[in-house]
Amino acid sequence: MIKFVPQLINLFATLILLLSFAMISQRRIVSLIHLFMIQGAALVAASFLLAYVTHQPELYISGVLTLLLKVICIPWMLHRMIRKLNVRWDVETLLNIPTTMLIGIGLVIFAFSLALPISRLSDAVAGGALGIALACVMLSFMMMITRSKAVPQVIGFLSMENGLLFAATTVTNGMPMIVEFGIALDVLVGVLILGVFMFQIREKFDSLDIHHLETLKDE
Amino acid sequence: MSALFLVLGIPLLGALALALVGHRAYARDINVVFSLLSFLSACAMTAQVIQDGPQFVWDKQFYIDPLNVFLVTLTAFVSLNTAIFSRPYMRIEQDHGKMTPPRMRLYHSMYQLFSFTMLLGFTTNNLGIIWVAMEAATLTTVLLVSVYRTPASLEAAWKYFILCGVGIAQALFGTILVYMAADKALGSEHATLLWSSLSDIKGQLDPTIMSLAFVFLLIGYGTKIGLVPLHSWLPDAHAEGPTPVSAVLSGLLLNVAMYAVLRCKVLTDGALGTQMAGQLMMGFGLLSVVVAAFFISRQKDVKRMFSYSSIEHMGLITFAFGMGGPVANFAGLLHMTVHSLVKSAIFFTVGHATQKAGTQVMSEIRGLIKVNPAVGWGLMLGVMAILGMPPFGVFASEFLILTTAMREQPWATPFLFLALGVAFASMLIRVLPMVFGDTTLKPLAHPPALIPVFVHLALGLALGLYIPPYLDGWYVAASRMLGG
Amino acid sequence: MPSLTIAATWTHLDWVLIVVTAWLLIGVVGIAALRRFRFVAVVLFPLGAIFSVLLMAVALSAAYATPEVAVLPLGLPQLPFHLRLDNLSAFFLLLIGGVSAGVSTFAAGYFRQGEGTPPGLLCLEYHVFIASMAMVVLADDAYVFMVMWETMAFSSFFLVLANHRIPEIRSAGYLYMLVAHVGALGILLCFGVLQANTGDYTFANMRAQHLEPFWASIAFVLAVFGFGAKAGLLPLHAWLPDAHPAAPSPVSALMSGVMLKIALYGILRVGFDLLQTRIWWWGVLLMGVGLLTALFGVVFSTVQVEMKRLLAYSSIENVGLMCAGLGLSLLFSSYGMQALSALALTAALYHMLSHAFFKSLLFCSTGAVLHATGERSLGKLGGLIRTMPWVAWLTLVGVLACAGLPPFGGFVAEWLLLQSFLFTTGLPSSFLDMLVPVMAALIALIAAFSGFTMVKYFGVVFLGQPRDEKLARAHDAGRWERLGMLWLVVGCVLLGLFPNQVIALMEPVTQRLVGGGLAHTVADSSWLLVPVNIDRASYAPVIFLLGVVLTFGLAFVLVRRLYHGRLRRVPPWDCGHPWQTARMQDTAEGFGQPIQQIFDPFFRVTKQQPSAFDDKPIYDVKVEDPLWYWLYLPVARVVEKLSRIVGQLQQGRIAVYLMYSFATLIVVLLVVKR
Amino acid sequence: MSALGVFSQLMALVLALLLAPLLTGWVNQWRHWLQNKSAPSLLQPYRTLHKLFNKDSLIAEHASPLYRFAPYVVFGCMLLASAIIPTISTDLPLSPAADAIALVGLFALARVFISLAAMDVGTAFGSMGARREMLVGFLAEPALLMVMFCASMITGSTSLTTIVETLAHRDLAIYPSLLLAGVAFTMVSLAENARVPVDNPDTHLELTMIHEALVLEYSARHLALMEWAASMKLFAYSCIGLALFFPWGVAEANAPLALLLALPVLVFKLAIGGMLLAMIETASAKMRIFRVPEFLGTAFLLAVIGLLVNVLLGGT
Repeated sequence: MIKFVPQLINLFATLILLLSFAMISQRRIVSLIHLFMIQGAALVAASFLLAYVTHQPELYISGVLTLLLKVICIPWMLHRMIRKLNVRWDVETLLNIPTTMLIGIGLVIFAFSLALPISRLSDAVAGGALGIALACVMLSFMMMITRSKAVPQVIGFLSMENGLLFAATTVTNGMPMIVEFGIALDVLVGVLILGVFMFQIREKFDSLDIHHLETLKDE
Repeated sequence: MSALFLVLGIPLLGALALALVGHRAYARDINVVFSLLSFLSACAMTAQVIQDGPQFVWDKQFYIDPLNVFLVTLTAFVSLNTAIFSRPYMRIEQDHGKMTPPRMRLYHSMYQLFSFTMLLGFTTNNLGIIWVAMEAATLTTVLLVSVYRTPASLEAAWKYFILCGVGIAQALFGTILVYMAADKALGSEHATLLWSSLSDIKGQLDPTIMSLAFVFLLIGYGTKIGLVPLHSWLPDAHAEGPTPVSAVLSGLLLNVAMYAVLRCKVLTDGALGTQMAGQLMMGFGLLSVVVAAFFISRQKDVKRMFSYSSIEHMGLITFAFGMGGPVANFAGLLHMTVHSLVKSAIFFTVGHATQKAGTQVMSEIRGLIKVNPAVGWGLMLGVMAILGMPPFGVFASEFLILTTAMREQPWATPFLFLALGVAFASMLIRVLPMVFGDTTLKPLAHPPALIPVFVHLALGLALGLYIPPYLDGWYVAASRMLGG
Repeated sequence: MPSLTIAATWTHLDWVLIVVTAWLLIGVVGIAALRRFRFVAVVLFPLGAIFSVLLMAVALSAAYATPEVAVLPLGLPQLPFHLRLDNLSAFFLLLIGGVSAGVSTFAAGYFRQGEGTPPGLLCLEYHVFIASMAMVVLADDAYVFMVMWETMAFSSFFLVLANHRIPEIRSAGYLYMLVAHVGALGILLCFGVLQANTGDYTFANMRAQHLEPFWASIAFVLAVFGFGAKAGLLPLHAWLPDAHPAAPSPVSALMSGVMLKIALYGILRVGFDLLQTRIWWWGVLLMGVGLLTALFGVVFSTVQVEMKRLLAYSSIENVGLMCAGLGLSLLFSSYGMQALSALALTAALYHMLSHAFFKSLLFCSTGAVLHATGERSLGKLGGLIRTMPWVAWLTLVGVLACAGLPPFGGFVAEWLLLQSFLFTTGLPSSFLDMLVPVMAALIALIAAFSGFTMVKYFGVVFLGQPRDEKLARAHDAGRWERLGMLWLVVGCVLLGLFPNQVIALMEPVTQRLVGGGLAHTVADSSWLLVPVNIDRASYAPVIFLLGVVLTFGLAFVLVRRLYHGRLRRVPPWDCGHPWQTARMQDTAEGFGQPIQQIFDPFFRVTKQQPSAFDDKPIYDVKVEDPLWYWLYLPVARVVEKLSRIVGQLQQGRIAVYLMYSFATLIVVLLVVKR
Repeated sequence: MSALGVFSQLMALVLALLLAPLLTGWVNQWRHWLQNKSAPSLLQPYRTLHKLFNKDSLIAEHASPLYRFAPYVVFGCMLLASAIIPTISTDLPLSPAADAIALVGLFALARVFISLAAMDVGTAFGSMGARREMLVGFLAEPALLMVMFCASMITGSTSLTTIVETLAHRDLAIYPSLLLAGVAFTMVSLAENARVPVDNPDTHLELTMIHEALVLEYSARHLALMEWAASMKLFAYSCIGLALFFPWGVAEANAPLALLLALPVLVFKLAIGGMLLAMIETASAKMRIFRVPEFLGTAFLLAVIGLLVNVLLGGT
């Protein structure tokens, strides 16, 4: 069993990467949220696995945290939100999907090339995951750039955090507990605030289209 | 029992208390009282440090050393004065109907929470907690910026949130990498994010990881410092929030971010043994100074202008620390101190001025000196100070930075020369008619709070002429620690 | 800190510091008595004048003394205020004290209750201004120097803005402050070079450094740029003719009488004292810039139609001449010709001193005229010698001195300068040998020009018939104003009549800076001014004056004795033209017109001339400074363009902002990776 | 200073006072002869002065004291000037008091006062004259200075006596620089003494006059002093010219015989000079006022070139 663990981790890693790509390509917001949920689930699974192998109870805890937050709370809130605001589609992206994908692939290569020297000298169970995590971060970054509605941007933001958490879990077998808690708290509050904001933006501009948020400029 | 817990506890308590009663009329005073208390406890803590040197608290989770002790006191002090200033200011805002009781509650409790997060960020010894504090500070200030609920403020807050959130995320990645490096150096069971322990073994940290980590940390925290081209959120957030918030934002929050970068720079330098970090910082700093200077020259909104000037000064500070060496580091620390004093003072006067004029558009603010000489002179002197007129402290640091740069980095001096010249020209030409000449303004409903302004300016002046020995000692020790 | 126990043990430096503190205190009292105008005018300003006299006395006794140093517990921890009172500083303190004594007395009668800055505040700014100038001269490290330098700048800036309700004055103040600050940045960088990366900013350390020629030249050029901006050297002169008229007259008097000299002091301090190396082309640079400035200034001053602008341009001219003197001296000393170098330096110093006196005198006179008539444009003045004789006659002395006529101070300076230019054969490079006589010719031309300007100034303002009926009601200057002007006049006359004694004061300075002096030649010929030796050149102002006065008196008496002194007052001859009006006299424009015609390319002239058929003919000529259009506006335009480009960065779209961050991340990662 | 020195000094003064009008008369005579007019007597200038001194002086009612002082000042300046120019002897106790530069300064002083006085009354002509006088002056002055400098670069001194001594008592050498200087000096002295082609001493043609416009308002004794001063100026200039370019025959310190000899020599030289001046005036035509700057600019340029030539060819 043990000897399969690294492969398993890497499997999850690839899964997460795959999901980020899927998110980039996905237009329907509801399915975006689902993808996000699955990503969270994969993350949780990975951390449990690691916890089991490395016998680190903290990892269980962080896994549970992630589960609560990323798989249950946030998706649920997002669902409520889009139902309330009834935004279903993010029709026009600023960059058309195929181009985005191509750029994304480039990014992945770049991220791997960055991470390679480090992963070589990594002795953690799945040092190779660093590159993937980095790739996820960059992909979600690009997703935030390309999406023109508020909700997808937020989801991109959250999936970026997923990538980070994945890095934290796999590369360093979890951050110190207190930090984990802190991060979790911040994320939760952040999402709450974002939610509130979206309602306010909606009521001010009666749309969640970010094009309305372009009045402050220096031209 | 260290006074540190008071320093952290009081604002937290204040946040809770004001969350309950923040909408009452007397909440303003409570706000001031809590700020006062935390300032006093900060003084007590400083006294302790003066007595028995740097101290660890709560098994090394918190740490007071020369680099952060004066920053903590400064933060407490400025937020106290800002609280005093915001008493009449927010009252008038409420009269104008821009604030409602619930918003006042939000404002007050978030104000306390914000100062808590900053103090936490300064005092913690744990790089992870610094990150958490920064994120928390972002969240609280986002709420503060959007407190008016106007479309503009919402837009500003949204941009602020998204951009800084993403930036901070990079910083987290950097932190993880640092942890990874620590993991390598110490083995996974002793791995730690405690800065003090890391800096003991910084020589053994893996250079490849650390260089990568520093890039992410610099870009992450640099976003909050407002380094060009990561600065885009800053002018919006400063201009659209309430003026007290602008004051603390550019006076204090930027310092916290800068502080975080400094901590990381120390580790990176130790690990790499090269100038990489320094050169990056110099590059960003110089870019920020020049670009910000040109931005200043085309502003119409007074608060935007001064927020760009904050970018300029932060760039200057970054450049100084990037240059490294005892003199430049000393200058950087001094500049951090004086800039937060003077800049917040400027925002105070600007706040009163904008309330008189009922607008932030500079071309409609005229002849302050006739309506209210104190405000007028406050603005004039503040601008003189921020433009690097001696004997204000800003000049002292700029003097050191420029003279050092002239021989250490001669290539940079033409840019600095150009930028400072342009900034001077474009800021003075805007402010002169605002202060002097005939006026169209009307006096205020409530007497403005001018004590903070002149206290800050006086301190800024004093620091140009006389730096008290303790402070000097801290500066020197800190700059030695920062090395470079 | 020196012990302040027994006055007997006080050093000169202590006394100077006492004067400075006294001035500051006076200023503070002024703030306390913000609007009690009489008190400020009649008590505070004369008090300040008394202390100025004290300063002068101290400086006189310190002129030969050995340098004294002190360290104040102020400034940066590693860098407290180092002060040093050596002969050079003593000389300039003398200048400051002497002039400010007169000007403060004048100011006591000058400032009126009115709009703008309240008198108490003016009092503060005024005294901070002179105090900072004194401190600049005392400074012995870069930091205190810069602090005092900028304090000087912005105290005078607020003084210029005293009447800030007039937009022109505001823009003048703005330009002044801007140029001053840019110059200050230059000086700052210059010190940055001089400290040679030692982190030690004391002048002592800078003297100890031996820079390689490249860095030394950079330092020198930066110094010329920085101090030149303050002194009004081309092309950074544009602020001067705006700022001087904008300021209240006593302030313009101080600015042009003293502050410009302080700027030159900076050049002296850096170029002659701090920098150990001297390179010949530095001298040529200074000379070239100086003479160019001088010519430019004098040509422009002849065509001015506003009295203070006229004087301001004439100040530019004089500064240029001084600069030329400094340059020549530098040139000589770079070739190790001590004697000639000392001669040139003495000429420059002498010119500084005399210019300080006569120019502040003239500015005071404009102030008096301004008060009496409320009119600053030459075109509306005239005939004031009858309504305000005091001012007129006192001004006449200043005018003659400024025109460089014997036997006044201005002439001695020009005489020395010409002497030093004249005997410069034997320079190593023949190019310089050719250059120097041409420069001498230029100086002669400039000197003659200034005569023209001064005749215009005095003639149009005080002589002729009043060009405006309200001038008939003009009243003469008050008690204080007369007193102040009288003091300055005495200064001019003494400087003119006793050059030997004055030069003796400069001896230590020249000895320190260029290792030579005139005193040994001057000393042995008591009533003659002999720079080199009696056969070569000599000048005796006293005898000269006596000669003129004697012949004058003799002629007067004899004519009366041999003939008679009968006199009849009649209307002037009307050339058979029944109605003669005051408007038929030359206007200011008219008087300057020939010069304007000759030096047409210098100016940017916009004319509006009537045709023969206009029923309401309008003749209007605007003469402007072309440099404004060639240099200043283009720079402003470039900045504007750049800022427009930069402004594009901030165009509101959050996606773009995110893109910035992303791109930055990628780029930096790439940079670090390779 | 020796007794002889004092004597020769007084001598110089008296000569200046007495010979100056004579010189003017002489030049006028020659001009008339050359223009086929019947000439006034040689002593006419004295008569004019005497007449003027006898008259009552008329002064404009609002003229200031300066207006009345000016003639005396001008007169004093000119007298002093002619006192320090070595006319018959180089042993002048007064000459160290003022060298060439101071001499130019002296002329300038006189000019400034005469112009101020002209502006004082405030008639159209007065100020016009003043303007033109200053215009002429500010170009002539430096030119004159440059001429002096040529000589003083050769002799290494600016003190007139030294210059004359050195020039007179070194074996004859041709100085190209002095040639240029000489031409320049002639032009300058024409302008300075209000002579054709720059100005015409005996017209009151309103548009062209310079010197006459200055003294237009003066009458009686003041006018007399002015005229006397003018003729002394002419005398002084001629003497300078002679001293610089034909210095031979000027007596040295304690050489009484030479002193005796010097007087006739001087008179002779002046006679020739006056004649030449008259010839120039007759031969040339009055030029437009705005040509004057060009005329004097040329003079200035010539002098400077002389200076450069001197440097180039090395004075001696």
